[in-house]
Amino acid sequence: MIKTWKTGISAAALAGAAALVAAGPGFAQDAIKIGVLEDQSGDFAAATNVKVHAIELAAEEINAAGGIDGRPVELVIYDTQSDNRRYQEFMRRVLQQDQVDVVFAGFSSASREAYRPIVNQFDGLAFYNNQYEGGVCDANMIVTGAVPEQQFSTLIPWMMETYGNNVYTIAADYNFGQISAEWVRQIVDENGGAMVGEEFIPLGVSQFSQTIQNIQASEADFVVTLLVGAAQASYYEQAASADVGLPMASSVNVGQGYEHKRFTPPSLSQMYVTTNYIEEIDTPESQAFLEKFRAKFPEEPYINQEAANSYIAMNLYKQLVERAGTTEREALREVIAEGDVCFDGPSGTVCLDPKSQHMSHTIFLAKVEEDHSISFPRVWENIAPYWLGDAGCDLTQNDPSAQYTPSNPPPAN
Amino acid sequence: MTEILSVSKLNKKFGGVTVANDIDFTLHAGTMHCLIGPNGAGKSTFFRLILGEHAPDSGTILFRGADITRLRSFERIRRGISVKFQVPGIFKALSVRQNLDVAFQHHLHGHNLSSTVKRVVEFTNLEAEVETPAGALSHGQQQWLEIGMAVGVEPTLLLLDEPTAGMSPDETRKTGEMLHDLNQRGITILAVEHDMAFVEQIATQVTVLHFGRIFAEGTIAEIIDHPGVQDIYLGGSDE
Amino acid sequence: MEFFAAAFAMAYQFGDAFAFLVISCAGLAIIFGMMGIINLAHGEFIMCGAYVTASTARMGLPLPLAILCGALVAGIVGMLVERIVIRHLYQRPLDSIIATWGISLIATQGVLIVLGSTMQGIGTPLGSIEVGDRSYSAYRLVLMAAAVALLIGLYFLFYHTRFGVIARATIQRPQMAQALGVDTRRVYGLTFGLGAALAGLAGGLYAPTMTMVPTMGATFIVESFVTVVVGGADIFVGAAPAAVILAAIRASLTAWYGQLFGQIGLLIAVIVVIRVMPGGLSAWIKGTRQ
Amino acid sequence: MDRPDTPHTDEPLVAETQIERRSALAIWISRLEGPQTMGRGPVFWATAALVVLAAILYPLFSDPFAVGNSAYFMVWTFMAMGLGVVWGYTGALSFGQTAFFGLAGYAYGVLTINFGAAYGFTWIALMISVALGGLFAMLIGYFMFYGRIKGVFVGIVTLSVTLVLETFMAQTAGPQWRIGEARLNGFNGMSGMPPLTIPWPGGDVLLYPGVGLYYVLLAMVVLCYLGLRMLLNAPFGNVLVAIRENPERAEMLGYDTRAYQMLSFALGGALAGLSGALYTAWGQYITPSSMGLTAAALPIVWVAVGGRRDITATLLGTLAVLFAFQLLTVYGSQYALIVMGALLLFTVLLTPEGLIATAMRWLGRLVGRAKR
Repeated sequence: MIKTWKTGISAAALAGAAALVAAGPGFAQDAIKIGVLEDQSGDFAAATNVKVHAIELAAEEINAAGGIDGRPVELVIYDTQSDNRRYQEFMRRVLQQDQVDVVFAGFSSASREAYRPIVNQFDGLAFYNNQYEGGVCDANMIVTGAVPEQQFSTLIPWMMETYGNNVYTIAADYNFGQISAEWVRQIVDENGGAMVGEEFIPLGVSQFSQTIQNIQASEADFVVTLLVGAAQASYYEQAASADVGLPMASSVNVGQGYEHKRFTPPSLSQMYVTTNYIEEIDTPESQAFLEKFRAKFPEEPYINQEAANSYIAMNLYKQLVERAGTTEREALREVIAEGDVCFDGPSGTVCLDPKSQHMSHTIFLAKVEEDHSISFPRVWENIAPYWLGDAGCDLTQNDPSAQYTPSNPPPAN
Repeated sequence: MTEILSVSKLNKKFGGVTVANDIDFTLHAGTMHCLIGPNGAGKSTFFRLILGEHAPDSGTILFRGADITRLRSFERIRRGISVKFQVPGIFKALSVRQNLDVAFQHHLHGHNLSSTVKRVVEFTNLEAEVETPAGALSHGQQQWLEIGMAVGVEPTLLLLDEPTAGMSPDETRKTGEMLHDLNQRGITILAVEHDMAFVEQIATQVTVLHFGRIFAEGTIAEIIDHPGVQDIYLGGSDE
Repeated sequence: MEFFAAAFAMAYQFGDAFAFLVISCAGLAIIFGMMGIINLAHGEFIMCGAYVTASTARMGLPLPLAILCGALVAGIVGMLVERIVIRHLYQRPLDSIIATWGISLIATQGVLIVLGSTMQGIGTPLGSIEVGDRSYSAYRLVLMAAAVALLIGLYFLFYHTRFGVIARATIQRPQMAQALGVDTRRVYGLTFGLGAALAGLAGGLYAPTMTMVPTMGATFIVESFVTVVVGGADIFVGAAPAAVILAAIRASLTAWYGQLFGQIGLLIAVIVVIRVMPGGLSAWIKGTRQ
Repeated sequence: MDRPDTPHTDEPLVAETQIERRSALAIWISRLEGPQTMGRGPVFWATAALVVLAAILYPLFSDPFAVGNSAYFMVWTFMAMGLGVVWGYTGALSFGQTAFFGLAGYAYGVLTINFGAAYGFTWIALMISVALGGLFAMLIGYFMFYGRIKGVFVGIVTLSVTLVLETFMAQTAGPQWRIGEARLNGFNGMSGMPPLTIPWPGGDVLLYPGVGLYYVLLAMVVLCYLGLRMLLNAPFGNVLVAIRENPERAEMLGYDTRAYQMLSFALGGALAGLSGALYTAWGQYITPSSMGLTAAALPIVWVAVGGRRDITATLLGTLAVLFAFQLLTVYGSQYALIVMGALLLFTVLLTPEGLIATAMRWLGRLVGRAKR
C-alpha cells in the first residue's frame, strides 16, 4: 500500500515540475520539445503512468549523453484524464502554443482517433506507443505498439496446437475487441480450427455469470479473452470462482494491466499472452532496462510493454533526428524510408517498417502459472507488422490518413 | 335561467373507493352556489372532475351546452371555467405583477395588459405589494391574488375551493364582497365552503355532498333545516 | 436431471442479476428514494466499502467481519459527509447533484493518489459447486441469500424498530416529528449514514469478485439509480419488485441475445416502465396513480 | 388595507382592447429586458457592450492557440444555455442533453462525409443536424410530458436515452455500420468530416479553430444569448417560469402546459444539437463517449455552478467553469480533479443560487448603492 502511495505523489510532483519547466523561459533556445499526452488519472491511469516515467527516463538518459544532435530534450507533459476531449484540447495546445517537435500520445484507440485529425491539420508528428487493433495508415503517425498480426499469428496457432481446435472468444464490444476477434476468427479458420462461440461484452459490464455459463456449455478447448478496462477484468475472478478451468489466450492482459499482480492467484492461471515486453523477461537487455528504471522510479508497481515501447520510441526519435539532421517531419520520413531504422532495446532488436510506419517486435509468449509467476514457453524473433503493407498501405507513396481493418481494407489501386 | 353547467351520472372510483357516485348536478348562470359536506365527501374530487384533472369512469359534463367530458384541463379553462385552489395556487417566486401578467397575457399585451393588471391590483387590494414576491404575501393576500389571477382567463364560471380558509373575519367579509362584485360582473360562482356564516353571506343555492353522492339541495334555509344534513355533520365526521 | 440442471441454470442467472440490483441499490434507495438526495457519490461509498473490506481481509480478518468493517467505515464516512455537506442541501435537493459529483471526484482521485491506481484483490472464497455438467461459483449463491436477507432486515428495521418508525416519520413529516420532540437532525444523519453503510456493504460483498480500482463504483451507479427510480419512493413496495422485473428482463435478454441486448434492454425497460407508471412501481402498486 | 366597500362595478376589470401602436420589432427589442432575466439599464448594457468589444479585440492581442481554445469553449455554451432553459426556467432536470448533442454531432458527420463541403453545404448540414436534435428532443419530450412523467423521472428517462445511444454507438465498429460513405466506427469515433466552410470566390474558407471560427462563434453566441433573452421575457418565457413554479396553476390559467414543456425541451435539444454539430466540426471527430455518463453530468455542473435560473449567469458560468477546469488540468496535474471537486462543493455550499448569479446580484446592489 505504502509503496504505491509514494509513487503516486512523486509522479504527480514530477508531472507538475515538468510542466513548469516547459513553461519557463530559461531553457536553451534550441531544445527539442517533446509533447507527452498520457492518462495520469481516470480509468486508464493504472497502465499509463508508467509510460510517462519511461519517457522521462529516456529523456534523462538522452540529455545526460549530450541530447539529440547536441540539442537538449525538453518534455511538455499534460494529464489527459482518460478523457478524449482533453486529448483534443491538449494536442492543439502542444502543437500550436508549445510548438513541440513531436508528440507522444494516447492510450485508448478512441483517444488516438480523437487527436489524429488535429495532428493531420497541423501536419505534426505523433508517436502512438500502444498495442492496438492495427490498421492506422497515416504519415503523421509512428506506431511502436504491437498489432494483431504480430500477436495473434503467433498466439492462436500455438494454442490450437497445444490445447485443441475449438475456440471461444469473448471480446469487448468496440473497435479493438471486434477487430481483434475478426483476426482470431480468420487465423482459427486458416489453421483448420472451429469457433465454438464468440461473445461481445459492452464496455463497463462487470457481471459475467451468463457468459461463464455459455462457455461451460460449449465444447471450447480454450478461451480467447479480449476484455478491456477495469470493469471487464472482473471476468477472471468470476470465471475462476465458477471453476471454468479452461486455458485462456489474450493479447491485452498481463502485458498491459499486469492483472497477474493485481488478482489473487490462481484466478489467472493458464493464461497465455503474447507481448513484446513485460518486466519478467529475463534477457540481459531487459534486466539492464529494469535496473535503470527501478533506480529512477523505485516505487513503480509494474513495468509493462507500453513502458518499453515508449522508451524505444524516444530512442528511435533520437536516431531519426540525428540521421536527418533536422526535426522536419518529411526529412525524418525519408530516413524511415531507407528501411534500416532499428534499435536494440529492452525487448531485443526492433525496426520501423517504411510502408506502415509500424514497428517489428520480438514476441514473447508469457504463461501465467498457478501462483501467478510467469514463464515463457516460446519466443518468436522479429515478427513484422506485415498486414498493412500487404493490404496496400504504402506511406512512401501516398498518405490516406485512414484506419483500415481486414474487412475494410485499403482500396485497391 | 340558462344552465351553465350540467353534470349527469358522473362516476369515479379510486382503487376500491367510490369518490363520485352517480352525481347529477345542474348550475344556473349568474348564481352563487355553495357545495358543502363533511371531509372526504368528495367535494374536491368533484371539482377536479369538472376541471379535467381526473377523468371520470362514466358520465358526462356539459358546459354551456357543449360536452367537455373528454377535454384536457387547459381547453376547459379556455372555454370559460376558472378555479381558485384551496392551497393558494400562485407562483411564489414571481412578483404579484408577474403573477398577473402570466394570468392575463394570453389575450392582452403591452398597454392593455399593464392597465388591466393595475385595475386587478386595485380590485384585490394589493397596490402596495405589486413588486413583492407572491410567496412573501400574507395568507389572505395570497388568496386574493389567486382570485385576481383566476379572473384573468375571463371566466363565465369560477370555481372556488374554500376561498376563506385561514382568513380573519375581516378578510372573510372582504372576500365575500369581492365575490359579489365578480358575480355582478356576470361570473357564475361555485364554491366549496365550510364556514356556514360565509355560505349565508354569498350563496343563493346550496348542495350537500356525502360519500360521493348528492345528499341534499336547496336554499340556505332549506338546508339548515334539513334533518339529515344535521345528522351527517354531527355524526360521522371529524369536523 | 437434465431439466433440473437447465432450470437451475436459469434460476441462478436470474438470482445473480437480482442480487446485484438489490444489493447495489439498497443504499441508494434510502438516500435517494427516501431522503430525495441525488447521490452521485453512491459508487464511491461502494468503493470505500470494497477497499476497506479488501484491506482488512488481507490483514487477516475473516471475510464476513471484513465486509462488516467495510460497511461500518462507509457508514461513518457517510455520516461525516452528511454533517459537512449534505445537511445544508435538504432544502434544495437538486444541488445535491453538484455536491455529490464533487465528492465523487475528490474520492476517486484522492484514492488514486493515496493508494495507487489499483489494489490487489482478495479472491473469491468458497470455490464452486457442480450442478449437472456445469459448475457455479458458490459465493454468488451467498450473494443471492444476502440480497434476500438484506430486504428482510431492512423491512424489519423500518417497520418494526423504534429507529425505523421514527426515521420514516421524520422524513415524511419533518415539522411534525420535530414537534413531537424528535431530534430530526440526528435522524437525518443516521439515516444517511445507514444508506452509506449499505453502499459500503455492497462494496464489501462484491469486493471478492471484482477488480479493485478507484473508479470501480461507476459500474454500479446506473443500475442502482435505475432500480430505485423504477421502484419509486418506497423501497419495499417498489425497489424489490423493480429488481425482480429488471433482473428478469436483463437475465433473459442476456441469455438469448447477449450482453449488449441485456444492457440496452435494461435501459429501454426503464424508459417504458416509467412511461407506463409515471410514479414508479410503488405508486402504481399502491393504486394511487392519479 | 383600506378598501372602498362599494366596488366600482361600472368599470370592467379587463381593459377593452386598444390597438397597439408599437411595431413588433420594438416589442421584441423591449423584451431584451424583463422580469425573467437579470441585468437592465444603461450600466448593464454598457458593460455587456464592453465585454463584447473586448471579445472582438481579443484575437489582436493573443496567440492563435488561445483564440482557437476560446472558440472551443464557446462551442459548449449553446448546450448549457439550452439546459438553462429546460432546467432553470421550465424546471425539468434533463440528464440527457448529450443525447441530442451526440445525435446532431453524428448527423453533421454523416451529412458532410456523404455530401461534401462544397457551396457552403456544411452550414446546411449544421442546420439539418440542429433540426434533428430538436426533433428528437421534441419526440422524447412528447413521450415524457404527455405521459405525465415529471421530477426526477425526467432525469432518469433522459439519462437512459443517452446511455442507450452511447452503448449502441460504441459497438458499431464493424464495416456493416455505415450510412452512405460514412462509417460510424464504434467507440473509436467517427472522423474525416470537413470543418465549417464559407464559400468564397477563389476557394472556400475553411473554419479550422482559429480567428475565423472564433468570430463566427462569437456572433452566434451573442445572437443566441440575445434571442433567448427576448424569448424568455416574452409571454412564452413567462409561461415556462409559471410552469416551473406551479404547473397545475399554469394549466388552470388555460395554458397547454405539456405543449409548452415539450417545446421548451425541443429548444433545449436543438441548442444541445447546435453544440454537438459545432463540436464535430471543430475537432472533425465525434465519439460515443460524448453521450456517456460523465459527459452527461458536465452540462449540469456548468449550469448549476453559474446559476441556472438566469441565462446570463448560465452563459458566463459555463465559460468560467470550462476555463477553470482546463487551467486546473494544465497546472494541477494529478490534483486537478480534486480541486475541481472541492470547487464544486464550495460553490454549492456558499452560493446556493450559483456563483455568477450571486456575483451579479452583488454587483447590481453595489452599482445601485453607488448611484444613490
